[in-house]
Amino acid sequence: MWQWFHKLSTPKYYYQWSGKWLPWLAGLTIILFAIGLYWGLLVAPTDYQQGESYRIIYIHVPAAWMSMFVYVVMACAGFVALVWKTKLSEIVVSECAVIGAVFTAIALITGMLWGKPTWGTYWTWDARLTSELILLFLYFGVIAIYSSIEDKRVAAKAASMLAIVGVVNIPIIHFSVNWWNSLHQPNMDIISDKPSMDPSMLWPLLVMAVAFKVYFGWVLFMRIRNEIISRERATKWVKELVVGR
Amino acid sequence: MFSALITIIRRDLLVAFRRRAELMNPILFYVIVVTLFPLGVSPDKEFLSQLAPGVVWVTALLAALISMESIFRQDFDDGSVEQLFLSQHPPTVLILGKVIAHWLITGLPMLIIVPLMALLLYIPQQAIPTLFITVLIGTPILSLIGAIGVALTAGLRGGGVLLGLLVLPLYIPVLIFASGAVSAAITGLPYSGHVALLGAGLILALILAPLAISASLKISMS
Amino acid sequence: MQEFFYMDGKWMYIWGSYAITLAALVLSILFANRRKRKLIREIEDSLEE
Amino acid sequence: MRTQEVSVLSAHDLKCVKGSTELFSNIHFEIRSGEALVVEGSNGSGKTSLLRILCNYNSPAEGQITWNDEKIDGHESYQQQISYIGHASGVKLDLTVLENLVFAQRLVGTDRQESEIKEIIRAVGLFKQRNILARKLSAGQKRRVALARLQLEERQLWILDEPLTALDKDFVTEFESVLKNHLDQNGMLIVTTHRELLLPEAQLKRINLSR
Repeated sequence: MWQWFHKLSTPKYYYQWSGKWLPWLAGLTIILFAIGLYWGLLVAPTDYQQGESYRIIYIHVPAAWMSMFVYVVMACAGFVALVWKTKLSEIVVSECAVIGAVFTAIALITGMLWGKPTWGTYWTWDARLTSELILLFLYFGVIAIYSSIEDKRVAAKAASMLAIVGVVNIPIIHFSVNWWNSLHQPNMDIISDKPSMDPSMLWPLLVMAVAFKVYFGWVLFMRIRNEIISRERATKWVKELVVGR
Repeated sequence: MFSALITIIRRDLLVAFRRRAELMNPILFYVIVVTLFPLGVSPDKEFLSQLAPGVVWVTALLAALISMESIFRQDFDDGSVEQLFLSQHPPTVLILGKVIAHWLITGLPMLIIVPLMALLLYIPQQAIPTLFITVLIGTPILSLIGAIGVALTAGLRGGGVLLGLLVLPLYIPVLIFASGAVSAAITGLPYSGHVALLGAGLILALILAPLAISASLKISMS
Repeated sequence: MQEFFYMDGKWMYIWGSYAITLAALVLSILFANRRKRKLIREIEDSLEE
Repeated sequence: MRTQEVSVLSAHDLKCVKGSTELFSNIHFEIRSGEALVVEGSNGSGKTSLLRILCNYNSPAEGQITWNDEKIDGHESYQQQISYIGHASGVKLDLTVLENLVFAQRLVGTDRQESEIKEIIRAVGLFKQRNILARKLSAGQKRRVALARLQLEERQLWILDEPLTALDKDFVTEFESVLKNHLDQNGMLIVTTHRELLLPEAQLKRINLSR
């Protein structure tokens, strides 16, 4: 198993391997999104308390979960990049940073659009929204340091280091923000972390969560392949690939 | 090992004292920023003392951030960073020494102006000891985390702004617990919980930060 | 069907957030695709010289 | 300087890439105790990069470097065998010559008496300037402080990047005898220099990066 994993980390082999998977990922994403959206918007019952606006959770919650999940994936790739110094893991770090920032931005915007009908204002210093905002700053930090260093391999290592320092700090920040929030604000969040909604509302959420993960695989593979072509443009196999197209 | 720590602290303090004029800069910066708040917000006593903990600690974050740059700037320019990694002593010990020296120059002096700040911001008498404790425990954490950021951005242009973007989010827990402790003290509530958490943060930073700084320096040098 | 889109008065927020999310996700894919085509064109040009 | 045990530093098909440009590739060499390697090549051919790779500050894009047949990457004591002088001499401008050397050798892990340090300062011809801030020294004098540090550290492998720059003529010949002395006591040397070094041809090896 280890041999295969090692072989996969060479850009050339990964490019061929991922090429086979791309169409499947694309198709599966579209199917899952279709099912999830249909189920969440049409089938799931109206919430007795919030009425229809709760349906925003079918994109807000998966996006928020993804923003955290992508950061952890980025930190793991960063660890691999610093320890085993594989080119592929370095590329994963820089690409995850952008995708993670997009998911975090989505979670923030949908959180605000959900807050308006529910709490009457777009922005409340609610513990989860505040943590999400800080997570966005952490992503911007990783993107900023990656883009400010010319040599891409050094840039990836610096970004990896920051991602690892960040991932150690995320639980601490999360804990301190929750503590800070409970101190200043009476507990107002309607849906706790683990939605205790009845199954008919819960299932579409899980489907959407899986849809987001498959989508993440799809867009990550595409971005990695682009970066491989860009960095390996001088190699023979890329030239053959381009000519053979 | 311990002697190497003392040696590098003495060396950095000696270097800093050779440019005595610059030693006052962090404190002056701090006092100026603190005086901006009453001017910008309102000089009303009630309002200011409620705002004081946040003002004190947001300013501490900014002062720490601005004075962080000097910790490795000179070492990168004169080439003594490379020598750190050739020593018989582990680089993390030498780096810890450098951070302690930097804290003694920029963090510790904050303690001197705590009474002045309490005066300017109408912080009541009984909260001043808490202010002392939080500054004593909090500022070393700022130096340790800030040094990681400096080690990563040392060779880059636009280092200052980039450093802020990297490091300020990581400063947030210190801000929350330190200002929380001071505001608790002002309102007479117990603040030992906050201080304990700050202490835990300091120990965590003392153990992990030197490793991260050493790795970051190796990355910046490569 | 009409009241489905109305979402008892909160249509702006619900469809707004869905529109923004799906737009962001789709745009990410399109940008990735655009970059790929641009890269391939660049490499083809460099090969011609 | 006490003689040290025999060591071997060898490199196999080294390749170095800076950003997207390749500086040099398939570089091979091997030096034993008592031998010196002169790294030649035009400006920008990667001489400094090679030296930094040999110090393990940077890892090569391809290739292996071994110290006594052990890979230097992750080797726990390889870097402790090295004395390195880069373009910047590693001299603190706000310390005097004496302070620089006292702190440098203590931080590196040797513990010499102040008298010995003053002796070395006299040897490099800076005795009169020993209490002057390094800031006020000329580039050549700063280089001599670095060369003094070299002799204090007593390390086996000297990696010097243009050590003779800005040094005046008469001092160069004296320094060449220091290098020769170092090699004769099982020391090793890797050096880049524009000026020809008068070292016995038998102990010299050369590689050229710009071929």
